[in-house]
Amino acid sequence: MTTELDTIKQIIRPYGDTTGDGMVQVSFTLPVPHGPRAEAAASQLARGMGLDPASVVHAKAMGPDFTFFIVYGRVGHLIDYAGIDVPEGREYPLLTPSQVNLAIKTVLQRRLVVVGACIGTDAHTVGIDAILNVKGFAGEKGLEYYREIEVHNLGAQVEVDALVTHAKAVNADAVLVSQVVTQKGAHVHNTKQMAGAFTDAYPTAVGGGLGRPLLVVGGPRFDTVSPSDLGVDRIFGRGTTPAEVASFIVHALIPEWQPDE
Amino acid sequence: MTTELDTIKQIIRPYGDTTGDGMVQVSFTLPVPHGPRAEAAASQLARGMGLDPASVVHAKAMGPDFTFFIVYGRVGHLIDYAGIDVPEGREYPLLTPSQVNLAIKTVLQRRLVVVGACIGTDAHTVGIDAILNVKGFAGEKGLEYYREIEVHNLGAQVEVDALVTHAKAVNADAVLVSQVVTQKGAHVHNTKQMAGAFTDAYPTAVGGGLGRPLLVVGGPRFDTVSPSDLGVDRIFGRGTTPAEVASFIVHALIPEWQPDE
Amino acid sequence: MKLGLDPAVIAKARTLAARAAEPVIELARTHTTVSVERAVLRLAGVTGADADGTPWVNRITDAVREQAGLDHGVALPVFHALNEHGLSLDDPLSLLAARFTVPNGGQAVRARTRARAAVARGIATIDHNRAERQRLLGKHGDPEMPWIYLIVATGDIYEDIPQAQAAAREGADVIAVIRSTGQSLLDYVPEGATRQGYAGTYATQENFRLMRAALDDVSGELGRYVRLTNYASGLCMPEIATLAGLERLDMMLNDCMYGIIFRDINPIRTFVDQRFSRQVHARAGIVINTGEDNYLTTADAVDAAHTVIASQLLNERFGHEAGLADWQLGLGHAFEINPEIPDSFRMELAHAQLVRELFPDAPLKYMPPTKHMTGNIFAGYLLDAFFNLAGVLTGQSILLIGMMTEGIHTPWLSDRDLALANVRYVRRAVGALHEDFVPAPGGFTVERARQVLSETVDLLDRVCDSSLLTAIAEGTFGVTRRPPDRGKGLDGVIRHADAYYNPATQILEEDA
Amino acid sequence: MKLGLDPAVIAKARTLAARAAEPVIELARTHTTVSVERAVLRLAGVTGADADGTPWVNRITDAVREQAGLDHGVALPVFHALNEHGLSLDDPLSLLAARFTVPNGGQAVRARTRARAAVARGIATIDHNRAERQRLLGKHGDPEMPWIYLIVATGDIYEDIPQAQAAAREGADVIAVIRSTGQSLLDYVPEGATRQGYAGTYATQENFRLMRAALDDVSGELGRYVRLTNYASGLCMPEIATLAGLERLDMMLNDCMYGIIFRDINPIRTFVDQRFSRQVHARAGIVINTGEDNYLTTADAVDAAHTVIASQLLNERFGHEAGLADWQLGLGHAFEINPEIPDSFRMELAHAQLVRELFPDAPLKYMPPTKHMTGNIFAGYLLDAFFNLAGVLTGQSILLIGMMTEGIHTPWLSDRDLALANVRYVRRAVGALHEDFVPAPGGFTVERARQVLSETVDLLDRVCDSSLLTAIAEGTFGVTRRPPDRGKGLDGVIRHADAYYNPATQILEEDA
Ligand code: B12
Ligand code: B12
Ligand SMILES: Cc1ncc(COP(=O)(O)O)c(C=O)c1O
Ligand SMILES: Cc1ncc(COP(=O)(O)O)c(C=O)c1O
Repeated sequence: MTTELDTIKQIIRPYGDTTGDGMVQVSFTLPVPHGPRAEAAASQLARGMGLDPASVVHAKAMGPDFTFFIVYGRVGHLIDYAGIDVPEGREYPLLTPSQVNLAIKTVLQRRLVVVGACIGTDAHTVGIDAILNVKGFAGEKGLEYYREIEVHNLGAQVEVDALVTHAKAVNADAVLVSQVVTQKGAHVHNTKQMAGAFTDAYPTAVGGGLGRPLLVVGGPRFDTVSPSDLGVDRIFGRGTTPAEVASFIVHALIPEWQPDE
Repeated sequence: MTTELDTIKQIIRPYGDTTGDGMVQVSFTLPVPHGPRAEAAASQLARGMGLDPASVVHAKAMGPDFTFFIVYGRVGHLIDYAGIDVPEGREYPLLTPSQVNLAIKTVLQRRLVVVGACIGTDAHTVGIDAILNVKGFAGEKGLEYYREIEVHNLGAQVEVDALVTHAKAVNADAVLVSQVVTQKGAHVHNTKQMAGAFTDAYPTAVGGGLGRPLLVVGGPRFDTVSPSDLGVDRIFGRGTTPAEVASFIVHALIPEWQPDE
Repeated sequence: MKLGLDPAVIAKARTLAARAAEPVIELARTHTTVSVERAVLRLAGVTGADADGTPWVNRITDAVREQAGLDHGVALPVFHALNEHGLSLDDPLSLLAARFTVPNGGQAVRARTRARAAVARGIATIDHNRAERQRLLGKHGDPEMPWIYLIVATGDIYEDIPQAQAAAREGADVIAVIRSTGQSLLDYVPEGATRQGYAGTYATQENFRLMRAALDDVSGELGRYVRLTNYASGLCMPEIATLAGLERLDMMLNDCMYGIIFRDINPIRTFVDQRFSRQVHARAGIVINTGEDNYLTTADAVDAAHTVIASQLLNERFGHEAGLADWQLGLGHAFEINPEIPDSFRMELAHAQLVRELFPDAPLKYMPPTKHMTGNIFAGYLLDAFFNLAGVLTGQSILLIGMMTEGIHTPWLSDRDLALANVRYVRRAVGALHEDFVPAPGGFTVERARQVLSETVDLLDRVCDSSLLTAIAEGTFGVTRRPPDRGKGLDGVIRHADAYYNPATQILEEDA
Repeated sequence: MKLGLDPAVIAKARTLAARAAEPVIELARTHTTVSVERAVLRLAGVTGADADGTPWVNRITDAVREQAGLDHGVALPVFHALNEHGLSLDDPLSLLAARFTVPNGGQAVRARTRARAAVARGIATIDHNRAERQRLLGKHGDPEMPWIYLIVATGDIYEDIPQAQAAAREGADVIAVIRSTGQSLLDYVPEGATRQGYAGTYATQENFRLMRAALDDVSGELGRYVRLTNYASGLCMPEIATLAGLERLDMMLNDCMYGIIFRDINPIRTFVDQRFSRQVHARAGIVINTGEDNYLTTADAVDAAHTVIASQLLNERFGHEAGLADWQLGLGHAFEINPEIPDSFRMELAHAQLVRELFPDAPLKYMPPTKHMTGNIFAGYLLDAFFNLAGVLTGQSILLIGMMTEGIHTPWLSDRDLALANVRYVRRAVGALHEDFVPAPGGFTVERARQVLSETVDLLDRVCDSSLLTAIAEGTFGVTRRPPDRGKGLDGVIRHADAYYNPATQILEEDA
């Protein structure tokens, strides 16, 4: 790992066709009629973003009031790559279904209960189903396939209160929530509301698995926020596979357990 | 014009689908292997460019050492649109060929001499030919079609010295130079060299048309520089038409003349 | 006909679809729903909402249900009350103060007559709008197919309007205002102009009016009648269909099963609602768009291709029974095959050509790739181009224009502009290339089409053996299981009493 | 054959092309050029350059020309001098100290024998490389057509190499290293590895060697032989062809008229140089790529379509005469019709299919849109996809992959990656769709192809009536006028004396 780090380039820049050229592409619309003045405005914005030189390679009027621009240019910004504290490798071991089952069996000595849902008005169930349904995702079977996991998939457009009630009723170890619609920040808003509701419902809890269920949220466009922002224990994004999720749950709820190779 | 200005929005922002949302799209390559760390680096760069929130919507490994990213996000930058000192309208009247001929005939009382060339190693003649050849561009006839204009088109890959010599030999009123290849700043480099050569060749000159030929340069990718940067009198870019150029030459060399509607 | 399909097989498929549909049609004939009854009140002229925004039609229908039940319909008790207390529908508050009972004898006759007269006025408005559409089509001109269909979805009707007009100027023939995520499960129709929706804008009578007026303006400007679309779908399907007729919308998303599968709405509720809404659409001269395309977002487009065809045949049957003509059946399908698999485009051509040949007179609605659209906007733009190409080569009627940002956000102004440039290029560049598209006899394309058709027949066979409701319960469509005794809105379904009276269906069926 | 072209018309076109070419071939047989003679010295083993970077082959040829003239060729005087002073070619300095004369009698015989032996060794290396290519094709495997052809152009051979390898890993079958803008007009070939070129990288023997070695590595890694291409074009065409043979390049851009039209190189110089370079290519088993695509960047792709065909027939004739087999004739054409005009894509299909049917055994090089590529990278990506589609539907052999940024800059790593994703999708998705592409008899596609072919015949007819040189002078190709007595490098053309001796042509022609 450290050796790893040493070998990592310290400072990097965008790459067009030559190391260090710093070239990027940008596109945007400005709410002004097309013309030299609009193109000057586009260059001004591009420079504001750090492009220098900035070349407006395309400008197209979209009706009388809007213009679309494509700009290419070089940015001076340096990226402190070595300074990024994202681990190169995995944070927790990726387990096979049988390892997950074994962990639950040996340590919990009962089935692990998972409750899943699309909350709010979101009806995009394909994502959560990909994680939960036996059918699974990308060739991997979903959590329903795990012998030691008991799955309650509440489906789409579930009210937060209904979710909390259900989670309590079945003594959920983990609650899995999906949010796909992000317009007007719907996903963030709904998730925070959900997290809040669980805190209220488990006042004595000190954290995920410690007095309240583990709160896991997922969806394709959560990459602008962190778990702490939302008050959840983990966020999963684009292309998540069921094994990722199962492994995390074990890692979080049964930390003492280690897979013996 | 002033009324114009008053009605212009003062401060504008990029427009995605709602006024003021500030949304833009960015793409670039980073010279690092694909992975969570690379995605974090991409967000860091995007934030550096002012995107906040910045959503990395696409990341693709290009071989072991490079990753391509597409990022969407909101920029805070404001554009002082009213403050941009680019006129809304034209800087000089657009003349018809007969108006141009009339101007030259009445004022100069001789044919106006234009020398054109692609200089340096640039062999892209289509652009300059579009301006000079009778065939013209976008339905407009080129300068050779103007009775009162004498055109010397020297073609491609003309050495700067040869250009100066020729310009002197024929007593050029205007020299039109095309630069299309921009890689490694070739167009800027060649144009400056050309401008320098003319200054040396006409030591007593005080400006374009005042002791030396008017220096006009054109090409699709000059929008990162200003005439003064290059030492020329005018730059023409994408989609220039012959009439634009003819009108400018009259405007610059025969300022006293005004077309009577 | 390029695929040389066997007419006998096609006929068999239609017979099976009719047989599968029959019991469900019987159900629809013998039941009503709260939304059907509210639609009757809307036709009779009830508008507006109370202080909390609950529409008067809901307040009245609920009161009637509570006091007299709905098994005789809402019309009899309401108009009886109006007669008794000398009230009019313009004064819902006083009406609600009255006590509702089911009249009989002469009172019933009077109530029926007055109800019918009131509803007839509503239907007259719908007839007038249909005539007006014809007039405007003549005046502005009717664009030739394929119609370019674009969505707007800012959530704010006042942002939607300029965007819709911009889209029309750039070449859109049809504008769809998609709805806020939650609306389909609301058991009432919101009132007034709305500015805050999630990933869509609420469908309200006022929003309909505003957008239709705005599009009439551009239609004049462009010399081309621009059509407006919305969703007669969800728990208020009958009412929204009615509002569409009253505000001269031109097309409506309206499916016999979509609500069941994708909104977990009770099957019986949906089947009853869709029949009434289609009777209204038939009368209004509205083209419906069915939702088979959605199946391919949850099921695989290759494995489930035949479920799309089976569903189209069912939608056709239910549509015809409700009085829709072929030119009103915008059957839906989609370009959703995984672009990573070999021959994906050739298979899309086979599927699209098959649908075209099965329904030669239907204005087919062809949906662009959505499921396999990622954050790679370049790959997306490319895939949309091939969708456009498939649409043109196979003579689809309504092309819903794909957005390169489908995988990211609801369309931006620039996304739409680029999408239109994409389809404009494809149409212009390709011209009549379909003349040169001649699937090789016995070749891949022809064989694929034949296979899908025979799988369709097998599926419909199985459906007939059990029943359509069972098939739906078993997850036949969109791999989603929906049992008949579950789902939202079941409590809003009421079996007709013998003396059930519905002036709207009466008029619509006698004139049909 | 899908277009049903008339074989008689095709035959007529070929006869006319042969007739038009004949006088020019005669010119080429009876003249030499400084570059041809320098190529002879390179084959004889002269390498390297003096302190100022002037290659020894230039120094020697200039000295010979000055002292003895070149009308007897460079070989006789040089090898005579070597004999006289007991020198070897490894010591050019001492050779230059000697005085050059044209030997005769026994001295001439000895000079000739030694010269031939030396040049034979160079040709043996070329033969060995050809055999080596065959071996590696067997070992790594030969990709099936269409070959994916990609350019790299950073100007720095050490940036080019990783980019070329990355491109190969992403699916490129052929890598072309385009040259620095100025090189074609240099009358010498630079030496060594170069890191500073404008919009391209210098073509040098060392750069050739480095890149071929790098591609051999990836070929092994990928289990697919990756071909390397450069430009045997410009004033040093014969020498670069020779270096290509010596360094096992696989394809070379090499046209009978490109230099004349696009680099203002003297017509006679070009015709003499192209003949020699093609004799070398023939021997080396190199596939040439001709440059007709370029015409469509200065002329309109619709109006000038027939000039492309006419030029291809001329290139074919000159190629055959120089010993090239059909499988070595990568005739060029391009997808350059203005996308704004109606039926542009269908016309492209007609043109591409026409070329395919006229030259069934030639490995056609199909060039992507360039002229109509703007700063709109999305429109560009779309246009490139339709180019890829046309290429696959009409069975083109070598697809030069278009870059969405063609209108902006030389390709970036990501441009190339996206371009490859584009063509991969099209090939995979379309599969054998060409089976379903059957131009309707008498339809638009067929008629357009027929029209272009007949315009070609008319043009070649006119060329025969005057002469090819006159036609070129009148701007027939690429709307650029090039008179035979003008243009660069004319002073490097020398008429043969009766006793002219060129060991290279001697060997190449006797074995041909
Ligand atoms: C399929 C689909 C639908 C289907 C949904 C069917 C169903 N039962 O799910 C239908 C057709 C019904 C539909 C309807 C609508 N949709 Co929709 N739809 C899509 C589409 C095409 C694909 C989504 C999908 O299935 N992806 C595949 C899955 C596997 O990926 P995923 O969801 O990202 O899940 C993965 C990861 O994110 C993660 N994950 C996701 N959730 C969870 C949860 C947990 C706990 C974990 C651990 C991991 C995890 O793991 C999954 C596997 O890797 C997208 C566009 C696109 N290409 O993304 C639009 C899209 C999501 N829809 C959109 C919209 C607006 C709608 C509508 C609101 C439009 C309308 N008004 O009519 C409606 C209403 C839906 C509603 N009420 O929410 C927008 C959302 C815009 C935004 N960013 O806000 C999108 C992006 C399209 C667009 N560009 O406009 N849609
Ligand atoms: C046509 C073309 C060629 C033709 C040129 C034929 C000829 N006789 O001109 C051929 C095939 C020969 C060619 C060769 C090469 N080309 Co070239 N070529 C192009 C292409 C496709 C179109 C250029 C064009 O004709 N545009 C149409 C004209 C009308 O537009 P324009 O030049 O912008 O001119 C307008 C305005 O700019 C303005 N204007 C221009 N000049 C002037 C001058 C004056 C005085 C005024 C007033 C106005 C004015 O008015 C004109 C009309 O509106 C571009 C890609 C593209 N789509 O732009 C590549 C491009 C220019 N070529 C390029 C390259 C690299 C080359 C080569 C070096 C590649 C190689 N190594 O083989 C060679 C060598 C050429 C050389 N030595 O310079 C690159 C340049 C990259 C860069 N930005 O540096 C481009 C951008 C392609 C690419 N993306 O790689 N090319
Ligand atoms: C028939 C039908 N109804 C409705 C919708 C829209 O979904 P919602 O029910 O959320 O309005 C669709 C989506 O495409 C549809 O096809
Ligand atoms: C035959 C031929 N030679 C050469 C070139 C490249 O130009 P240059 O002469 O600048 O190397 C091309 C360009 O496409 C070409 O087609």
